[in-house]
Amino acid sequence: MPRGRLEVATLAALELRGLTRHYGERLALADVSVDVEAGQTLAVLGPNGAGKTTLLRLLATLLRPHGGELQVLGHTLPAENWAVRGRIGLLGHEPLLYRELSARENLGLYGALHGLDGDERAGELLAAVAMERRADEPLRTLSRGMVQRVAVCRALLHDPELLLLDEPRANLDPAASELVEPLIGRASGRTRVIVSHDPAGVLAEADLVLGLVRGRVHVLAGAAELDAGALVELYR
Amino acid sequence: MIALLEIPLHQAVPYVTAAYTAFFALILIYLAIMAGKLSRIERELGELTELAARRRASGEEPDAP
Amino acid sequence: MSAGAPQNRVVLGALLRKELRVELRSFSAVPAMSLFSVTTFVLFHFALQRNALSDDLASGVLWVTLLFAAVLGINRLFVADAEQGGFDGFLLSPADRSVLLYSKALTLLAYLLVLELVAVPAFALLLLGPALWPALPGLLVVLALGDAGIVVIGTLVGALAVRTSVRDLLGPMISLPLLVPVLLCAARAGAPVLGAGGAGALPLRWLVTLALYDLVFGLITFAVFDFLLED
Amino acid sequence: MYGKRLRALALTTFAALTLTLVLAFFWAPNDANQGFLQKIFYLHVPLAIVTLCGFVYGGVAAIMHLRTRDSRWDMRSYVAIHLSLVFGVGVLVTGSIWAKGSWGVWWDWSEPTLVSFLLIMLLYATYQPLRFAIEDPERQARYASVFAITAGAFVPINFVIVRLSTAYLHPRVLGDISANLPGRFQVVFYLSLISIALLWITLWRYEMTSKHASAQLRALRRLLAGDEDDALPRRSAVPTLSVSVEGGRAGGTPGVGASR
Repeated sequence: MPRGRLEVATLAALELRGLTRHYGERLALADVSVDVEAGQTLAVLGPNGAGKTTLLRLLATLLRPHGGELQVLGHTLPAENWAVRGRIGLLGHEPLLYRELSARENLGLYGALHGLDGDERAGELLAAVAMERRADEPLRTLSRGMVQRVAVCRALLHDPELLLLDEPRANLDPAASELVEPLIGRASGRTRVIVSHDPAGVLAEADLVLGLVRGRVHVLAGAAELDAGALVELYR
Repeated sequence: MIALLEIPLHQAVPYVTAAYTAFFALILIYLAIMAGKLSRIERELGELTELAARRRASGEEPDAP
Repeated sequence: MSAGAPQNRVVLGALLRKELRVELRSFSAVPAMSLFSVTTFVLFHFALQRNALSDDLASGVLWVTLLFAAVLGINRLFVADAEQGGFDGFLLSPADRSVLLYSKALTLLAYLLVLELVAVPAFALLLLGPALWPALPGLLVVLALGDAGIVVIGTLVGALAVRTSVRDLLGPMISLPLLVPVLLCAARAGAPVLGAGGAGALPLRWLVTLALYDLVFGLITFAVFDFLLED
Repeated sequence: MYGKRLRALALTTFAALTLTLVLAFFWAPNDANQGFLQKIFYLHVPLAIVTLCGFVYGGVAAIMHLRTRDSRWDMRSYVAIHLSLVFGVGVLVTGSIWAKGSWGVWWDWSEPTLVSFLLIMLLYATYQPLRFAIEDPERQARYASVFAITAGAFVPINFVIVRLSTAYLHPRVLGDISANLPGRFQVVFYLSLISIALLWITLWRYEMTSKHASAQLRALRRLLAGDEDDALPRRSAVPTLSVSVEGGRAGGTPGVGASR
């Protein structure tokens, strides 16, 4: 695979070749190879400890690969981590927000970290998730669902091309899910990697499905070819 | 060098022997601990050879990890 | 699209504002350090059964108290980031890793300055025999160099210990031996300044040693700090 | 692979140690002031020097580990520090016996080697707890290396500063390793230094062999038992050596040293 740096925009947003990461002597992720085109959605399924979160953190440049090749948005990691860090949004179980700070202050901090000036972008996002009314109260006074909505704003603040979602709808009530859908749903047009435990739900919005068991690829197919039944077998 | 009281030979002997024996005792304790580790390795190797032999006997290919 | 790599100054400012807000809104490090130092002076009074100290005893008591109060600050320095995902949040951004080190070092320095604003007058009031005023200039020099040492060692050990299972024990256990030379030089340098017969001259030998110690460990901290962050 | 030259090394060490003992007790004259007690000098001071060098080597290996991310360097650093801690206990014990012999006190704050050694041991005593307190093996190795580098730099600096402070109080140059030792003393001293250094290196290789063997064993166990025993690995401060087991590597264990 010629180094894709000079080509104008390599089509594939994500290219994984034999990606490996161990946890001490055990293999957290072994030999995972996947290509995800720009704008596509990859669903990652599998039992606990299968390496789903490890994969997400590798893509988010938070972990270094121990083996294999990893290209994100045309840049080889971990050498070019700096190049992709401003273009990836991670939404995980932890909101990564300071409880003592308000939503606006948190977004202000992340705006500065990403080199964004002004906070109109933050204002728009807070309005989109109907949080502008309570944007100035410390997060510790807000409910878990509200904090998750602010976390969505944090993940989208720098308008990332690649979205990494770890069970995004975990603690969102239906109303909140509704609000958040245009931002992180299929309609957002962003390349997405969704880790989920709900095969039926995620099949609807995925183009490609990756089933992991104990760090190894057990299922890799287009969403159309699979039915929810086949995926449940992953969890046996 | 501050002049020190002339320490008669016989009085110094116990200290010198104490120092040298303490040192050798320390090394021996260390070696004993390492020997313990070695025997643990031996025991585990024994278990593994047993496992392999049982596996060979039952003719089943060790399942590919 | 992200506006390219953020300038360090802007990032540093944002991080420091966060530190200030988190510190002000939660009763965490600074008030505890100040109260702890005054209480320790009272303890020393009863332990030594002395009403007034001077020379090396005064300098020693002052610096031991400051050191232990500083250890409280070191323990709290990274807690908010470790518990609320601050590390991951920072690592996800293209910001330069050393800016986090600068912001945390400046924060610890601020903790120490506020601590000394309370502790030094309290010390003068409660335990110091000779008048504080003539000794102040000399003392400030020693305090500055001592604080630099505490900041350098404290920031590194704080980051090293925070993401471990026994952080409240490991922090002090690792930082105190490393801080002994700082204490030794600072106490020796401060002794003549707090002299009973009026403020004596600052012993250059101990100031130079302390300054070199700060410099060497400053370079080491700068060199190895990034390895504590990325996985 | 560490076991190869071990036997030869052990023999030379044994020879050097016995020679030193013989010369120290039967060839070197008694010291003018200390008399027979001075024989401890041949043990205590070389032991201190070798231990200090062991800690500094631990720091150097840690620098290599952070640069190359190769777990073997982490193992070398770990074994070096672990062994130097054991030798360090020897230094403190022989030092206090010597202090008792010459000044009648088990501990003497004016003896710089003893004082700086106590401080160094206090610092390095936290190395194992630090490693044990971090579960993720990869992060454990990295944090341990950061500690080893900082502590490795601390060792010589602390030695100088403590010597500066004790000499400042009341200079006592006993146990000074300056070269103004008369002829025979010097010969025995350097011979002792070499033999204790050889002892350190032999024990270091011996422990490296043992650690390497148990890593191979765990790799073999994983291969044989396959993934049945994927119980979470027991927590330990000992570094995990990523070891490749030849043959049958289909998706098997990681290559020697995590490949970049």
